[in-house]
Amino acid sequence: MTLRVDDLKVYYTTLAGDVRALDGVTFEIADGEIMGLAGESGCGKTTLGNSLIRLDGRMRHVGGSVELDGQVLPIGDSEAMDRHRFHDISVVPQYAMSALNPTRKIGRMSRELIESRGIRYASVKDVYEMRLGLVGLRESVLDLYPMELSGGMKQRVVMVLSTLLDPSLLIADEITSALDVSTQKAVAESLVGLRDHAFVKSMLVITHDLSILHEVADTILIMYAGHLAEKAPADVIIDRPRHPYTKLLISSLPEVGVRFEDKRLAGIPGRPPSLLDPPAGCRFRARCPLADEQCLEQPPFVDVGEGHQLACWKVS
Amino acid sequence: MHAPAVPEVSLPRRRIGRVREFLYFARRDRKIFVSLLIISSLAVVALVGPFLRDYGPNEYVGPGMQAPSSEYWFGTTTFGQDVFVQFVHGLGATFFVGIVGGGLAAVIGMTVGFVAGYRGGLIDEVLNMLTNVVLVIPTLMVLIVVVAYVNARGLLVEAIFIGFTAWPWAARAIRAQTMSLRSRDFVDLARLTGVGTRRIISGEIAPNMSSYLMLTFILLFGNAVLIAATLDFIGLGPTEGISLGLMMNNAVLWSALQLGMWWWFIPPGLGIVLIVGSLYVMNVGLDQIFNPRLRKL
Amino acid sequence: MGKLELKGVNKVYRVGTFGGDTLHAVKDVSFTAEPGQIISLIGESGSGKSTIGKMILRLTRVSSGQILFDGKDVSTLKGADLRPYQRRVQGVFQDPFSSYNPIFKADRVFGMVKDTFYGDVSRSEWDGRVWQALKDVALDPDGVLGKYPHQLSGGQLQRMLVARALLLDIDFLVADEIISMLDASTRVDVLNLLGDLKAGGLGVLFVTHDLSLGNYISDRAIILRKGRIVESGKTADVFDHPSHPYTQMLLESVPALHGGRDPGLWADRKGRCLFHERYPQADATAPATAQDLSLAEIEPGHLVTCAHVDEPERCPDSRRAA
Amino acid sequence: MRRYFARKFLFYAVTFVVAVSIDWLIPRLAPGDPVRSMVSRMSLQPGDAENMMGYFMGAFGLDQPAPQQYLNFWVALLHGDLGISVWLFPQPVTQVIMGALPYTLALLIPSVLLAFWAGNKFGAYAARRKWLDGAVLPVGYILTATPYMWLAILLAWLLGTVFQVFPIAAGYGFNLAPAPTLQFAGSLVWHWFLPFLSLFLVGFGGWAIGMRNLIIYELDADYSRYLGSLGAPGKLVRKYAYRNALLPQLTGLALSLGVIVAGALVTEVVFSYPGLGWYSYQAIVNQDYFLLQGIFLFVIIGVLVANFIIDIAYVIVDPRVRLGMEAS
Repeated sequence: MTLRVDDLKVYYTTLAGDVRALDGVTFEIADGEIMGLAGESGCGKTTLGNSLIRLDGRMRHVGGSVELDGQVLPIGDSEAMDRHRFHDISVVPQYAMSALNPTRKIGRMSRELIESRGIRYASVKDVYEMRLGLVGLRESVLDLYPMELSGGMKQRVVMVLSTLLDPSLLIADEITSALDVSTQKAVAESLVGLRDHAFVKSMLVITHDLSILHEVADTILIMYAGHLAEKAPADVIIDRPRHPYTKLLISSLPEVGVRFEDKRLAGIPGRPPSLLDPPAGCRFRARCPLADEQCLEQPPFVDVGEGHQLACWKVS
Repeated sequence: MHAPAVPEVSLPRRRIGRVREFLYFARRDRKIFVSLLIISSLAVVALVGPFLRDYGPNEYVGPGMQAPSSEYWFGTTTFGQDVFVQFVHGLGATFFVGIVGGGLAAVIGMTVGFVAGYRGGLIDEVLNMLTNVVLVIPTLMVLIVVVAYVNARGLLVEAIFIGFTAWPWAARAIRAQTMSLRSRDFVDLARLTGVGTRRIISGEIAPNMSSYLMLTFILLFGNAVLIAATLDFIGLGPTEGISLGLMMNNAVLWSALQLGMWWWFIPPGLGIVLIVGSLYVMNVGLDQIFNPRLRKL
Repeated sequence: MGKLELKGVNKVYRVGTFGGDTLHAVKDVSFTAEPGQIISLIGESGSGKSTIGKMILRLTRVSSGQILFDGKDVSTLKGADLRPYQRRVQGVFQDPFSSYNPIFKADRVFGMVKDTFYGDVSRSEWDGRVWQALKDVALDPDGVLGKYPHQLSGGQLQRMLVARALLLDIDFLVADEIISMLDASTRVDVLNLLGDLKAGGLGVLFVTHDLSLGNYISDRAIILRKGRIVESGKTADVFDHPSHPYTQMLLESVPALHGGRDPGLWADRKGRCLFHERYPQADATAPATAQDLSLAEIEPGHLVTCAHVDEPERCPDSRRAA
Repeated sequence: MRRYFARKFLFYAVTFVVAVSIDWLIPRLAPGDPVRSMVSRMSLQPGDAENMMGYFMGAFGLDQPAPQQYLNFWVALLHGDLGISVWLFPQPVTQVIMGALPYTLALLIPSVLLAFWAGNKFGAYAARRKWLDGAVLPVGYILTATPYMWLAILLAWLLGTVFQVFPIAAGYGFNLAPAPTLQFAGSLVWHWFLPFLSLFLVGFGGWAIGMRNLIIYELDADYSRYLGSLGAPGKLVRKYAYRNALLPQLTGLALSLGVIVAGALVTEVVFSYPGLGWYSYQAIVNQDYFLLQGIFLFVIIGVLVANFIIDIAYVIVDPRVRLGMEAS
């Protein structure tokens, strides 16, 4: 079992108090599984991604635990996490296009990074060049400065570099949102390629674009306002969602073929709640058509058969 | 289509976010509090001081080389001038040069910066060239030569000369800030509503930079004071009256150093350091408020 | 009333130090937008779609060509002469939080419109109109008036910009990527709003890089590539029978939720240059050089350019037809 | 690349012409007749006054049309003939300057380079330590807010008068004559130290503060966060951040040369250290405008050349600028 997250809580400290961005999430990612993590802005998906690899300044690990391949990850303690970073767990960040040091040649930066992690660069150089070839980049790219590459190329370099040590879990955070349609497809394919070549054991793909996940992910986890709403195999989530939020979300997405004249789609009224003092119980209550007083109590995230889990009283 | 008269929406002018944040930090961040205290007390000394004694700074009022005493708080010079009165008038001169010189440099810097930043194109290139030329030329040397030739030198003349040479870096900074704001959509929206260039700069861009402009003025004020002190020290200060730089010049000229008359040369330098130093420190405090990235929560 | 026509519009940027070299961002673009119709301008980044939008709104200079509104060329108007045009044509931009000056209240945008265009209208009359315009864009006036931009959601801010345009009683709206920054669940409501306004007679130019949005809302679609129109026509035609290799590539690579587009629909048009089939190279009327490559009408209202528009001579179909 | 250097060289050439033209223009714009007021203010014996009057009329060539005067000025300049010093008559200005230049350079070069290096290292170090950042950094602000001459005065007084450790006047011992002996060299260094220390400290404060802010930005940049996410040790992250933060400091160095030179001049006046500063002070006191303007031109040339060198170095050190040029 690659990743097991148990009731993880991560808050942001701000002037106005704690923003409870991640308020108790429990899920697992099996070996070889690519899990998509989707939700609207502010639902906590990026916080979840960051908390597994590196809590930045204002984030605080409040509760719950994370296990990777049976080992507990000390996510609260940055020094201790260094041992796991890059080796066991790695990331392709949202800002992948500006993640390479602008004043250093890519090869030299990679060498210094790898050797700073106690690995001789010579031992991985051929693998590095071979894998760059796999994503369509010549090894001469290592002699270039980041500025000389296109956005898509820089992203692929980061993908190869981040997975060079065959981590068991790769976190890919919004890596397609800044790309054009044509390059999006190429990056999505190379992402799946990483798992198929067993360069990574499992993957967490974070995005707000459900249609990308449909192509890439085995399973999809939907988050809403710091809580988990529903998790199921990708096609089940897309074609037969059962949680009211997922259903409304999917139905509001105009995908090629649907036209205003024939079928008028509807958005979800209202706005996600502020996570400074989140409402009690189910946080979708205010916008949910099925809500009643039972929803005042937070629904547990339960298994409803063949890998389908959700948190809603109204769905048995 | 006449809808019911809408209640005049007059929420109290509570600019919630920024004011609360400013007060929160001003209280906690002693940098701003302390520096404000220092500057205001020096300003009070500069205003009230001259009235404490009925004689002028250059008058010979007592025995020379007196150490500070109850009668002469800061002692006397070699010739018996009261150092305290010199210091107090010198402070006034320093504030004057800082405000006028710094203010003039700020005005020129803003004009050049806003026009170059907003207009772009040829005007931007010409103004940028001018800015860079003035920036690269050691303007202090130019000032020294210019002021050497002007025999009737007053504080106003010195402040104006400083104002005309100290503006370039401010122009560069404001130009960069204006260019980033110009590309924001609300400027396009204003243009779409037929708002003219001048009104866009004054109504849309400048208010957004109000905190930045204040920081720029604070730094220009400090620079003006330092430049004036250097000019006065090298003998090019105002021909009549006194300034802190001139005091230091006289002290060195009449070997106060060798004679150990510390009360003659310590106060003027200290005055400048306190004013300019607390301005810089306040600038840091304010910068942290307006620029969250530097803020250490 | 409110017919917008672009004729051979070009945009050339001076780039590099001292403007050494030039970037030809928009090449010879011509199309017509009728009132009561939504046209989507679809292209990837760098295709020049936003530049065209900005030229129509006269926020950037038109290098050459004409922009006619009701037959009058507006591409050279300056200063006060633009006012009448601005009363009929307005725009909404991509980033709601960049469209509002953060240190003022959001409803100040209405005040600016009043100051420039409706100085004579009384305060209460104007507030009534604002109230009504907010209702027209499905916003609760009490919920948004008197608030700062950072207190409102992206969706609310974008709708207020549409309300602002309605206050001017406009004929034509340029919507430049107006929903790409919004959350999926609120996007479609803003699209529906455009659809309702179109039904009320408004003309809309919907600029986007997202094909599914373009398909959902627009009556006609224009596909742009590197500053040039490669295909245009009724949205159903363009999306069901894409005739240019670039459009086909886009439709094949866009990830789709429910099974996506069946490429079989346009299998018969794959790998062909329908332009040169319509205009065989030998045909005297065929435009020879890339410059005057216009669009061939392969079906009523469905235009397409040469498959190898960058090097028309190398186009295989043109040789085969000769 | 060549186009960039050519453009930069053109810029500095234009700036130099502008500066020289200002230098030529100033006496002509000054109120009143510069020549008459100059000669009358000089306390000269009658004989010398006529001589000087004639010389000035010749040098300024007031009878000739302005453009002709301007040309003469340039011709004289290019021949290194900056006129005769009034104060040290009949020594030519160029000779006076050549005598003083080594002292000023000996003061400027080590203090600027050392302050730049030490200030940046300290600034980077301070950004990391909370106590250092909070407690010591304000000292940096005080230092950079201190007028150069005042720090010189303080050091002269404390280490010179009170503790008598260092001499506080002249370039070397009065009793010594310039000679290649160890003793003379020792005296040189002994007299050099205080002015150097004063210049160094003020500069040091400025660079430390600048680096502290810049490195905080760089440590927050995307590439630093990415390295952190891959568990790179702090040393590597800080090394990259420091290198990238150093680049804007290099530009800052170029732009602050004018202020630093002026600082050196006033420091020399405090220690009557026989460099260009002291001589320009004497030129002012003795209304020796030729010497003053000569020194002015030398400083301009020096600052412009230094700026040009730093610009070149910047292009070599920062690949983004180099690549930016090749692309356009």
